[in-house]
Amino acid sequence: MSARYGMVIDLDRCTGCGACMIACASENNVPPAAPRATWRTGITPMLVHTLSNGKEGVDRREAFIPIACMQCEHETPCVSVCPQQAVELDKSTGIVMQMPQRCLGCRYCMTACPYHARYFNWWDPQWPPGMEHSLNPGVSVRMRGVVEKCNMCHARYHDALQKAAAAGKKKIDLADYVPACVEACPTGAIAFGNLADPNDPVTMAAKSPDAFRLLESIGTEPKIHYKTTQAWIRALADRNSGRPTEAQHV
Amino acid sequence: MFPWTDGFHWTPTHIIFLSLFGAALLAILSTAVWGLWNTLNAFRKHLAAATCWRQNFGELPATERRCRHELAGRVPSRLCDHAFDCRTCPNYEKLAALPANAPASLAGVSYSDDLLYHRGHTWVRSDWDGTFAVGLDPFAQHLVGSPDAVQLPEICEEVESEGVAWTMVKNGHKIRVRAPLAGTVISTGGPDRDFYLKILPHGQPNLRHLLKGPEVAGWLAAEVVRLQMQMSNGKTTLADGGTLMPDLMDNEPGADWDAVLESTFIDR
Amino acid sequence: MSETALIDRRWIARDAERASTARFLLWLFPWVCLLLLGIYAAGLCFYYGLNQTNMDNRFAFGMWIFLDLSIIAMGAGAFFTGFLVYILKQTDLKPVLNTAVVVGLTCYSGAVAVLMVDVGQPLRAWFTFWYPNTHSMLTEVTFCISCYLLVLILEYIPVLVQNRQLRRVPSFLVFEHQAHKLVPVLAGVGAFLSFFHQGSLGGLYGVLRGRPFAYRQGFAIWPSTFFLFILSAIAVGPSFLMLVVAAAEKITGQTLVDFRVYRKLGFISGVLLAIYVAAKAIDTYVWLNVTSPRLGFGPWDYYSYWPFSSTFLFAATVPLGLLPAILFIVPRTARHRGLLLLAAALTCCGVLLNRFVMTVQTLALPTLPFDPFLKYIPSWQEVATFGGVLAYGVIVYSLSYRYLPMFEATKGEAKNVSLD
Amino acid sequence: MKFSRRDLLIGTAGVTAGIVFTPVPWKLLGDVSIWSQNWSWIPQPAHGPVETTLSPCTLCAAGCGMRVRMAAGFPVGISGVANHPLTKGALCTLGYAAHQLNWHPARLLRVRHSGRASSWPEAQAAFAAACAEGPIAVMDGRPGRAASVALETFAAKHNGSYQTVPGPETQALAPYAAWSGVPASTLGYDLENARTIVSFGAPLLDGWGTPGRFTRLWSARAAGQSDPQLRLIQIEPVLSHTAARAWRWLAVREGTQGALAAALARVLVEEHLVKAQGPLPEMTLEQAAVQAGLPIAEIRDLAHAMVEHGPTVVITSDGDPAVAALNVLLGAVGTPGGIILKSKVIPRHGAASTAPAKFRATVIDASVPWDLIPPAQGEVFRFATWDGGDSKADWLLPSPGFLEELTDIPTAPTSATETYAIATDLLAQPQETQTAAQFLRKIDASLPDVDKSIHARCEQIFQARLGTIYAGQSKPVAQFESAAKLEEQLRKGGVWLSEPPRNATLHCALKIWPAAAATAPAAPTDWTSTWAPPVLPPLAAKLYQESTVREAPARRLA
Repeated sequence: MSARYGMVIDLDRCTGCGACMIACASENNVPPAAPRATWRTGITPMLVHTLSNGKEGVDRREAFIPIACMQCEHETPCVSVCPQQAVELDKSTGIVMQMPQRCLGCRYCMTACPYHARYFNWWDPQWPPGMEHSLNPGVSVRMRGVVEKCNMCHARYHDALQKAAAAGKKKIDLADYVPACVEACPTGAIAFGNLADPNDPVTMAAKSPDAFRLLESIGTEPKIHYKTTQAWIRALADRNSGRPTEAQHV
Repeated sequence: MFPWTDGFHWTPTHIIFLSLFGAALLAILSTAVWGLWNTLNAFRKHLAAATCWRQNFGELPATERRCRHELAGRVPSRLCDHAFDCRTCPNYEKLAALPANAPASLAGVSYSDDLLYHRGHTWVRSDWDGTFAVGLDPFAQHLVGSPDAVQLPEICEEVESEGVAWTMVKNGHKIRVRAPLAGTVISTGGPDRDFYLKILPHGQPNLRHLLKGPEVAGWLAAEVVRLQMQMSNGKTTLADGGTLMPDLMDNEPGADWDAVLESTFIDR
Repeated sequence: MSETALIDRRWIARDAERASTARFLLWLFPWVCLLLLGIYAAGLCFYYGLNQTNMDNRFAFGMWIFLDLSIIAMGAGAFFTGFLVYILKQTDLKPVLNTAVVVGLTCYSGAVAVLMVDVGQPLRAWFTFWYPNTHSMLTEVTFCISCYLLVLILEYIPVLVQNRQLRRVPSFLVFEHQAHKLVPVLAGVGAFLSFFHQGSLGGLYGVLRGRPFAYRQGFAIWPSTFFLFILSAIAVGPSFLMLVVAAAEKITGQTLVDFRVYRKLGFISGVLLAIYVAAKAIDTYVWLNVTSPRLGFGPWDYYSYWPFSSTFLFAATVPLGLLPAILFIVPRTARHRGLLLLAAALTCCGVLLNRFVMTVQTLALPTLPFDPFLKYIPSWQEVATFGGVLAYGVIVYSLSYRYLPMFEATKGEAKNVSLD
Repeated sequence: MKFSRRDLLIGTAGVTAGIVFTPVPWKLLGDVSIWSQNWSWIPQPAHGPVETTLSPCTLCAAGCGMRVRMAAGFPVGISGVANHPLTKGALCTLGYAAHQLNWHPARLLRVRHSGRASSWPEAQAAFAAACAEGPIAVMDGRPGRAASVALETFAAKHNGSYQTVPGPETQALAPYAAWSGVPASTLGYDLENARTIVSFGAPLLDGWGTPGRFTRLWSARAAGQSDPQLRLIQIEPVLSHTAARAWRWLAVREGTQGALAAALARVLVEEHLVKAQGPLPEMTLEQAAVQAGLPIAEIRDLAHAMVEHGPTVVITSDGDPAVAALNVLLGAVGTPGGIILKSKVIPRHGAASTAPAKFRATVIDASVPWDLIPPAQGEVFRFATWDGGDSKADWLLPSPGFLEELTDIPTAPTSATETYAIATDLLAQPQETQTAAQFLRKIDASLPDVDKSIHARCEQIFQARLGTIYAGQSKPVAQFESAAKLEEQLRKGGVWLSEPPRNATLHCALKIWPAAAATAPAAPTDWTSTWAPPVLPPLAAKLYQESTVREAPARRLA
């Protein structure tokens, strides 16, 4: 049986520290920001947004929401629009895979993604001299002009598969496959598991009444779930319309 | 979509998509190939010159498409709609039977009743041995005078009716002379001889399309008028006394010779 | 006359009235400068990458896609006039056919050129033909645009070889003769491809489930925008053609086509525009009340961001839709050349606005509940690249007008000669 | 045969058409796109087996446990050690990119003298001359290390002064040290037993102390619950990340934390919420409330909340005694869940050396924060791994970078227990670099060697037979057969945790309510305040440049 890897992110535990973003970038050889890069041109396969209740002063409440590729299961918006099959939904893992070597950089998938979880390499990837020694050997560097996104640390999945194969097993041990952001989160806010396994704690957490998904009404069946007990966060998340918000993009 | 892609399998979408675009592409390519093939074929079957001539004829202004019978004064006004190919004209017999009324003045350009004239200013002479001599008519000779260079076809080369018979260069202008009839070149002359080419046609040629008698007079008269018009555009006059000056190209280098030569040799 | 002018004259049809060489060069000069600037800007984008633009991850499509969609709609006159003349036998439109072909060719080839700059890895653009994804509207667009460009080139060659010097080459002339026989086939294939192409450009945004502002339900695999784009394109095509001819007449100071041709083009535009406005109204109604709420988006919120208020919706429907349609159809107004041209201009603006809304507004609007409304101003490189395409269009048309028989009127009276 | 222009044209056309039917254009098309996938200016990661090593982090005093993935001799990834007793698998945010720091463009790899390139021999000569001429001051930013022993010994031997530069967390404990008479380094917070934590601006969830220790604790006991086991009350003028996630956030006016503390003290004492009877601040509740910009009801409410769910501990971001006194009032000093005394297995050398008024030269160790402005008088020899910019030192001396130096990690400032760990030099020390200790040993070869000091410390732990070594699995010190075995475990990335001292009492008594420290250093407010190096890893730009989750750091190099 194929797996469906997914996450449940506890927004009550997210402190917005950004460790997931740094760990993700480090694991996946994401280049540091180009000098002119901004929050709109950067590459952050894992991205923490600030949420607010819209009030100012002492009544203000803030929370943080990590956004990565939601690995949409149904009518995956990016898969169906890619003109040259550079994006596909891996049937055995449920992960939406991006093949940078086949991507022509048309960015149609980016306009299709309602979660803005896809990033374009606007610049040549560059590190300070010598820093290429610190690159993760398991992941190749993407070139300028292609789109990239979270692939749930596929190199780690690959390693886990190899380990399982070496041990003569067909299925991987989930303990061997932990994406970098999950591993890095200092509060353990991100839980990673196999949503196809009904006994997986993540599957159960995803079914709790506190759990929800972003833009669920669009019907793409994202595999990243969130949960919160705080009413204002839930109310904000359930508001799928594009009403004006005071989201902090200062 | 294609079998070389990972995880490939056929679906109805593939089949519809491929057949639609395959059909479209096939239609486009076959159109292009068909066009090219027909073009090649036209050359192979010696139809190219005729096709070109017809194309060019379509572009001629009305003044240069006057029917020979109008020129001969048989009818008041008539435009040719058969590309000067009277052999296929259904009205030829009927019109040719009418009495001619050719103009008298020819501005010193002489013509012979024994020769047949082509609208591209060549004459054709039927020789005793079944060949036809082709030469430049006096009007053209007045214009060109002695050419700087002449490039004649090789012996045994085929020329096509309305195709290029020979080319001349005069004062930097390249002049392509249309062949009045089709056949094999068996002898070449030149400006110094009384003919340029001797052509052996395939079988008995039909030369009905060539002008003769009063038609030639009318035609040449019209040509002189045309020439006069074109020259006066360039603020030059022909020699007074009504006689065409010899060696016009040398004597009037400032005229729009491109236009004159194009009209004269119907080579647009 | 100088030597250059003499040589130039040799390439112009003998009895055509054309501006002097100097005047023509003077006219071309600014356009050539603009073209060179555009090439420089595009070169920057190739060399340094798309960071030269002001596009970003959120505005992944920018001005280029908006204007590509627009000029391809404008270029629809090419296939549609061909379709009218050769398939529907509306032969009185023949005088503008060559103009339509040139306009179509420049619009399509210009759009392809901009697309090549727009993609991050143009060297891999051909992967679409090798690993095509049949479910993608962009695959459809790519296939249609490249096939149709072939058609346009094939349609343009016969016009090209009618040049005074080129026609001296016998094989060209013979090929032209042969090609003429095939133009109806090309017109048919071109119409099919182009209908599909305009449609799939509409589908491009209509299928975006993740962008509820653009998402539309539809028929089979095609969202309603597929059909609306076809309709609006064939409505604006004749209008744009009319404007181009009018501009050519104004610039050259000659009467190039009969006014009846204008009226006919206007009438076609008007009828199609009326149908389009009606269809668009129904589509908008269904979208506002069914499609968008079903995706969880309150439709009127889309219009709560300045400057994208509902006046945009109104403007696209009434002054830029219904009004020109009426001006085109009602005989009293259609008699006036000025009103006709005004209607044509309004139609073009309406389609521009529609393409703008579909591309730019879609991306500016938030989707996630905490998204901000985004602004985007194109960089000079983007503007210059597009300016280059515009200049390319003007230059190609000017050259074509000068050296090729663009209007039958310029060919003299030799019209009804039977060639065979 | 003659070639006309026409032949040439036809030939060209033919060749062009013909080429289409050869493999050349198609091969070229493929090659060009393959080239676009292998551009030579795109760096390619090294290939080779990946090995995983454990090591404590040496970037700050917290000494978090790291799992370092090494490939081709270089660290290529850093993650936490899941079963680490202190950090519980977490690191600070920027620590995940620490392995890139050695290649930071601001890395110092050349001796600089007054801004110009110089050399080690010149620096050596200059320093030797200075030693001969007068007393030397040595500044240490992370006292208690094996290297500190050498620094301290040198200062003592050369009639100099050994000065330590405490970090903000150590400074925050200074008032208690002053009141109780024990060194601040032996004090710690017993967070695990606290049930209410009142933080006066301390970035508890943002890298404070040993980051993983508190974030894991908070996550397990406090996150998102309306009535959590552990109540985190954040008192801070702005809605920081910690404030945003706290159980309660009180927006106090900037710089009036002392006033709020005074107001709280008044409520606590006057309403008999605490056993202590005094001393009371001079300020009245009303005055304090006006100063702090808070309604009295809210202050009263807060005071009640502070005590209703004890034990309660107050944590300050700086060493303001006016706020620290609240802990004394609450009885949170020397009691579980409050500020407690740690064991002292590894002794510290006496820090009190007689300090002459003037120094001929000052040696600043690389552990001293770059923010410290060196003394204006005398010649300054500053060791640093990165150039934080705007250097005020005469000599800038390159130090070994991350994981390039053998060092030990003594107890972290906020830790509740004494700990010890050893970071080995996983990477070869660059030849261009020297540590301060190495530098000083060239002047005075008799200084204790770091390696030997570490041996000695392991021996001390072994002899004390206290605590447990955690390295994969835990093993009590008492079960080790030799100090060498123990050291081996520590050198492999293990960590020693001591036990709370038996019969140790900590007692603070206040006679008068302390005034706010006049020269209290400004509380760190920036999110980078807990990050020790003067530079950020380049990837940090993800947080403030390529996203908006953080603001751009004001004072550091990116």
